[in-house]
Amino acid sequence: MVAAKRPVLESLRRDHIIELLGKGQRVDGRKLTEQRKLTIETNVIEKANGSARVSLGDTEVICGVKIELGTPFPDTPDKAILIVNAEVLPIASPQHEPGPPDEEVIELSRVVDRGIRESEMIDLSKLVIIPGQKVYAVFIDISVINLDGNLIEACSCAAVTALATAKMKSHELSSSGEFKQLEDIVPLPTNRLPVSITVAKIGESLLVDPSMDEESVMDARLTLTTDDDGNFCAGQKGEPGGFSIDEVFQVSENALASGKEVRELMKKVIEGAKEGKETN
Amino acid sequence: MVAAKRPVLESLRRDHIIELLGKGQRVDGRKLTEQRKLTIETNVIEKANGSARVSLGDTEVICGVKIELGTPFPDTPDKAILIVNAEVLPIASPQHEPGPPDEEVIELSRVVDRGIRESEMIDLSKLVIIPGQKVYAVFIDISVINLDGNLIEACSCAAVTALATAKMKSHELSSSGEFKQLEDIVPLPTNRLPVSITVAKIGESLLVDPSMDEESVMDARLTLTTDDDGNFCAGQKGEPGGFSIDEVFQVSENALASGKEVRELMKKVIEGAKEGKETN
Amino acid sequence: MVAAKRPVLESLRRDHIIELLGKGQRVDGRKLTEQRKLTIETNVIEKANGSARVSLGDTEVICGVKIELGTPFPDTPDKAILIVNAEVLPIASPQHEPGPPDEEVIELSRVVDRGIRESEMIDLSKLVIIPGQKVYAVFIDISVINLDGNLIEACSCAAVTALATAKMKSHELSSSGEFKQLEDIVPLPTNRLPVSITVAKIGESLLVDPSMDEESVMDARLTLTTDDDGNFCAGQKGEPGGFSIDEVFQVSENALASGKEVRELMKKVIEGAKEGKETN
Amino acid sequence: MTNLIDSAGLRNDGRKFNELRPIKLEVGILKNADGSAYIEMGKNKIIAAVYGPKEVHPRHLVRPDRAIVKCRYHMASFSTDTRKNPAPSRRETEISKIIRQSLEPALILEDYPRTAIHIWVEVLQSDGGSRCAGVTAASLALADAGINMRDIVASCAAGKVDGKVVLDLDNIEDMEGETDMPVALMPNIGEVTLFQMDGIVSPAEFKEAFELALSGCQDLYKLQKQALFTKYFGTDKPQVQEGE
Amino acid sequence: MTNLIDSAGLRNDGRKFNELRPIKLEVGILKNADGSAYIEMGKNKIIAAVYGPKEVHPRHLVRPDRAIVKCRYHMASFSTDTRKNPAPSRRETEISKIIRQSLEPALILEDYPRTAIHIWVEVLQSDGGSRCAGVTAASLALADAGINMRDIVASCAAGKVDGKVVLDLDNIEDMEGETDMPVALMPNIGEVTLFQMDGIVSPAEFKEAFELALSGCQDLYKLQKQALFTKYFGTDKPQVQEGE
Amino acid sequence: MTNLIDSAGLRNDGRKFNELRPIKLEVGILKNADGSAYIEMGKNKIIAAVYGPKEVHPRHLVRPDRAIVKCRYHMASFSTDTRKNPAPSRRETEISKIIRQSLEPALILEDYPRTAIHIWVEVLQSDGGSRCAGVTAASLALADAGINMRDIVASCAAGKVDGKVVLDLDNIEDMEGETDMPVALMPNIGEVTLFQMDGIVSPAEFKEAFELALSGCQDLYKLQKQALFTKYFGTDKPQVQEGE
Repeated sequence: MVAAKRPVLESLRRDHIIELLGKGQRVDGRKLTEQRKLTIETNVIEKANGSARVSLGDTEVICGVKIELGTPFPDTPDKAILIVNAEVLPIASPQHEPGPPDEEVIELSRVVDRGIRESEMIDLSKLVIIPGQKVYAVFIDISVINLDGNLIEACSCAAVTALATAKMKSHELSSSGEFKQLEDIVPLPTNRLPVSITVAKIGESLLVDPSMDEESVMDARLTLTTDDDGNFCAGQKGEPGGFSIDEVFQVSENALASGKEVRELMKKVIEGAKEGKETN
Repeated sequence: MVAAKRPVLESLRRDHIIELLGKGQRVDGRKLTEQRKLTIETNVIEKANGSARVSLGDTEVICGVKIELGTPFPDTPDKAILIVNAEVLPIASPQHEPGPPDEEVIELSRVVDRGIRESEMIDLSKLVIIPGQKVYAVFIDISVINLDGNLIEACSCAAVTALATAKMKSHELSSSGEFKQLEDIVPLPTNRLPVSITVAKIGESLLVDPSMDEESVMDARLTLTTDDDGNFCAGQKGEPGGFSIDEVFQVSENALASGKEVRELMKKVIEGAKEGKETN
Repeated sequence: MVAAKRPVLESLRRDHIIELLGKGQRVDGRKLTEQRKLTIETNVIEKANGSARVSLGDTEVICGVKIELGTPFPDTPDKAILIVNAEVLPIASPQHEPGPPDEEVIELSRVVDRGIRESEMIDLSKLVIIPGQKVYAVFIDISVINLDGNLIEACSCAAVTALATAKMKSHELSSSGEFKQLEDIVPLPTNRLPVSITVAKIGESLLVDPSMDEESVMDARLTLTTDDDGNFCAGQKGEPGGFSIDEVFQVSENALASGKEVRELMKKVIEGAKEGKETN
Repeated sequence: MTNLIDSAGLRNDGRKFNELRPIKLEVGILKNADGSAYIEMGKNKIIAAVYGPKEVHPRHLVRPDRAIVKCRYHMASFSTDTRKNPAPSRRETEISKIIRQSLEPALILEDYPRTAIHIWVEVLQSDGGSRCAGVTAASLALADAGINMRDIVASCAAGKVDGKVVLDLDNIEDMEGETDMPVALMPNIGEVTLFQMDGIVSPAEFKEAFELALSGCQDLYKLQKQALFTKYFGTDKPQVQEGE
Repeated sequence: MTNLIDSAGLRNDGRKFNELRPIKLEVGILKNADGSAYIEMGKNKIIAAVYGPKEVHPRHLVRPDRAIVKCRYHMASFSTDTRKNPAPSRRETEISKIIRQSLEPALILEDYPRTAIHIWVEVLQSDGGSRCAGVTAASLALADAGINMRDIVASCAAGKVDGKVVLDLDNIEDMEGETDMPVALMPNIGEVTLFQMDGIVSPAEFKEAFELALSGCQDLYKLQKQALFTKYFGTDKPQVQEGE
Repeated sequence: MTNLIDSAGLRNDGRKFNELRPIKLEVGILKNADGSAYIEMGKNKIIAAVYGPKEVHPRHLVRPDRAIVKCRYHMASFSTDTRKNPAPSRRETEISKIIRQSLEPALILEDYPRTAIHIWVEVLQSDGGSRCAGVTAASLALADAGINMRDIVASCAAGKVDGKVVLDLDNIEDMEGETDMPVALMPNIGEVTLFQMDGIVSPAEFKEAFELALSGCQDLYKLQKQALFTKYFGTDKPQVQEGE
């Protein structure tokens, strides 16, 4: 965004990046379909029901999941509440000062939300206590602490891992229907592991996992979320450029391939968390 | 408002308008007491309980009425809720961008509200279901889509017509006092048809139904709302000028005369709506 | 704050004030430990449960206490609600225009709140009607109407006096546990009289009850609240300067001494109020 | 509805139909403001203060040929029977506009190009008719600030209660009566600068109420002149208490 | 879940799987706007208006080499089944961004340096697919405003309902069906400028739905051309009603 | 009230009255920030970052003779036992001011006229004493950013729990104890730059608690120096763990 005010610099950087891409190269030496190093650490916030710290290259985010009691929305009396709220903290970059979320961050929250919700990773009807009256409310709060591009993948990965490792108190309803929280700790029931992969388009090239430098000159991005069965469950095109029809199909293949890699890593971390290891 | 920044142009326009008014003429050829063409169309928004689209010259507004269930305000447990909310959409003029309502629009909402409320067009005590607990909430939302002056009359006319043609589900209370909505559709019970007429003062002249050009140079405006019995039920002076005492009386006569004309038209449209015709 | 934009003037004023302070003198002729004239008037707002108007030199504030029914906060089901809200009205100085409270005013509200809450002046557990369901809510609203420094002391003094003279309707719970308000008027039950004294540091000098001129050049301030037993119950350092360790102890002695003086005056006024006199 | 007018024609507080509530006016009560005034009108207790002419912020609001006027009508949280939420209400926004536009015709804004005049009306305690009392006080605060004016503005409501036209409604009459008609007048120029109406009146009652309100404004104008006189020429002659 | 597709393969409103809802397009319907258009698409009723190129506020947003684009997608409170809260929702914020970025690739912004183009999409009544209908109308409003464009943008969703891939979901299909995939296309350039997806599809269904949406965009493009033609060359030949 | 100090004089987590909680300090942990630090103090987990000196926005805040300081203390929604509402609270606003004013005396702002220094304190997990831990970390972040400083600022609370004066209250002691007194100290200059107090103490307890807090600040100062040393001179000698 900052580069936008300096058309000459922006255009120089763009020329350089495109020139490299012409030779199939990227500024940081990666291949076009290569992701940066992904590290996932779980249970980093003991006060949260679930949490994860993810770094993707120099992008770093922390997600905390809180599970509380709530009243269902009037139009969905038999569904628990799921709220995703991402925030780019001002520590994350010189461009982000405190303030209400801008459209960029609202889109980020909503795309992460969609990936989780549409994959049916959480069965929201299972978290209802008394229909229309009392349900669990699952709050997924994500803080970006260092920004170097591809927030959708990093935030989505942190949210999914935090959910998959979240624990909560169990409850029982007395015969008279009264709610009572128990001291037993049970895992939050989850199913699949959705993974969101973003592909950037710069000039004629498509590249997986764009860094901030690459994002600053990209024409458009397309994010696709896939699930464990190799299906697609969410998608979002962003930025003021377009994709040809063939490019959309190519992105869909990238999303399946990279999604599989990331899911393998997530699975290992989640397994490890169950055994008390908190990082990969 | 824009003219305010260009004192020379404003003063030229003002001189021209006043010169014409000196000869009893207006820039668009109307007589001082002549309204612009008024068109009323009903049932334009099928999802609303009542709706109307009104054009007054080139001023165009749409009103939708929604009737929902609500909890009465603590200080009026035996009254239904009535809320009027007007909005000048950014499509309506180059001067209106999205944002919270300014004082102009808040005044507009409140003057339309007052005309409806004080005329007792709706008997709010009849829309109570269980006193203190459950009442109907009547939301009157008005969107201005093209702006050419005299919003109070156009918005008020749209709101009154939408209310007078609104329909709602009926209900019954079981013997145990339980509320049940029925599928029967009944008209919203309304009584009178209040009509708000605005008279502008420019120099020494009084003129009915000011256009935007006239408003931009007017010294003051006075709106009076009259009912079917020839009584007054609401009033509002606006803009930073004054009226002589005689002028107030003259405006009161204008309001009665023009109010009668408008009411005749509204009645015809409302009758038509009952017979399935949706415009005049 | 305004002076901040005029470094030359600020530094001249500062030099002058410091030069006087070097001789143990203040610009308005007071001694370093001398407070300005304090006047307290009670029952100035008949519609409030308690009220007081305080002037401290040219600083003038009005506090109104309203006692209403409310629902306790979920984490304190057996405590009444206490809310302090201070506001510097735009009439109070050329620098204050309408708007949301700035950090200065939020700090003011919170420091006044802390002095009252931590001194246990009000036993919030006594104002519970039905634990977890219905409690009294004590709203302490303070309006600053003329600003000449040391708002914390003036606002705190007005709030404490208004509370100490507040009256409320009594209530009874029927045998079935139903709440009923009675017409009997009883005093709000209060215990101690906390007094907040602010000491400013300018250069090497400490001075009690700074005026606005003195505040505009002070390095730091330290407020300590004391109670009837000669204990401390709250404290707050403000402004971007520091105090040496010895200075903190000196301020603590100033706070006890000046606090005693102020408390004597408050007691006289409160006694007077009970006898129907409304000022000192 | 309670009976607001008794068999002798007297109102709930003992007033006759054409009587103002007790009024107290004071000019120049605040140290920092350029001009200020205090009014008590029944249970209304209102301070008005004026700052200016002063610099305009933000700059794009500057008018090269005149001063701009900012005005806020604001109720203290403790001013009403049940506590008022401190957030600005739509009612306050509307009344701020109405008060500003009732005072602007009296101000010679052309004398202060490129400046702003700020008028703050603070309601410490409210009774019926606080907007009128606010206009009356603000007009004195403007005079106290030395702003050039064509005329003073005096303001007062009339209305209909229990079927009778009466002057200067108090809170109960405003709530439970039929009609309220606040009016402001420039007494020497003879122009009405504030006019509002809530509730049903016949054309004859409209005329009667309007003229009664105007006569109330004339009475208030006398009290305004006296308050200014007291402040500026130090006389101590006892204030005429309307309503006695 | 209700049965949304009957045994004859027809949808709840009688359409075939590849059929658009009835569509009405009008260009130039607002007096004040520089360009405007109206669309009805099923029960959607949407006005789009364009103002500009105009001055940029605040000034620091100026781009020396191109125009900036502001866009708002906004739903009237009465546009939905239960009244929509008038406060802007996060959903509206996201869709505003999505619509803007679906139109920008078609605009030759370099032709208007240092200016702003405002695109306002007002939903008077909403049905499924209002963002697509909004893009389709906004694209016409831009053309009506005379903004230089590389191509028109046409937009339409496909999705999966009762296990079948269908075109142009209405409200019930959107709520109770499995998947919604809104797409926008520049038909001559062949670029996709809007793509979103909610809900699960296999790779084969992904392809099928995407291609069905593209064919819908091509149909809409014909209607868009005709609407512009009708406005600018006054022909009166009856509009092709898709879905008949 | 639970029994917070046992018969052996040990506290709920086993500490002695004058013992700090376990502390971990790291300097330079964020890639993008000009300076950063991380602190764990009991269950507190806090990141502080510094950006600047940088351009001032909006321009009217510029000080010709010095830098201005912006500071925010902010709690993540997941940092507390029950989820914190993301909207900024009045408590956070006050603490932001308190932290800023505890650091400003240590900064040589005259060295950076016409610029701004931004200090962001992000609480990822909060325990008692998060404002003190925030000051301690922010002070390291400022040093890491290379801002000229007169001294480091170290911060720590003392208080009264079960009638005893103790150092560095944790969450339970803060909630259920009698008094909390957060203090910050410039250890070399000997000036107190943060002082707050909640709860009743006698003059003797006031002195005792204040002096205990100061000694805690001195201990923290040693850890701060070591953390900087480790970052800048690469030594790997194990950190002294206070509280052992």
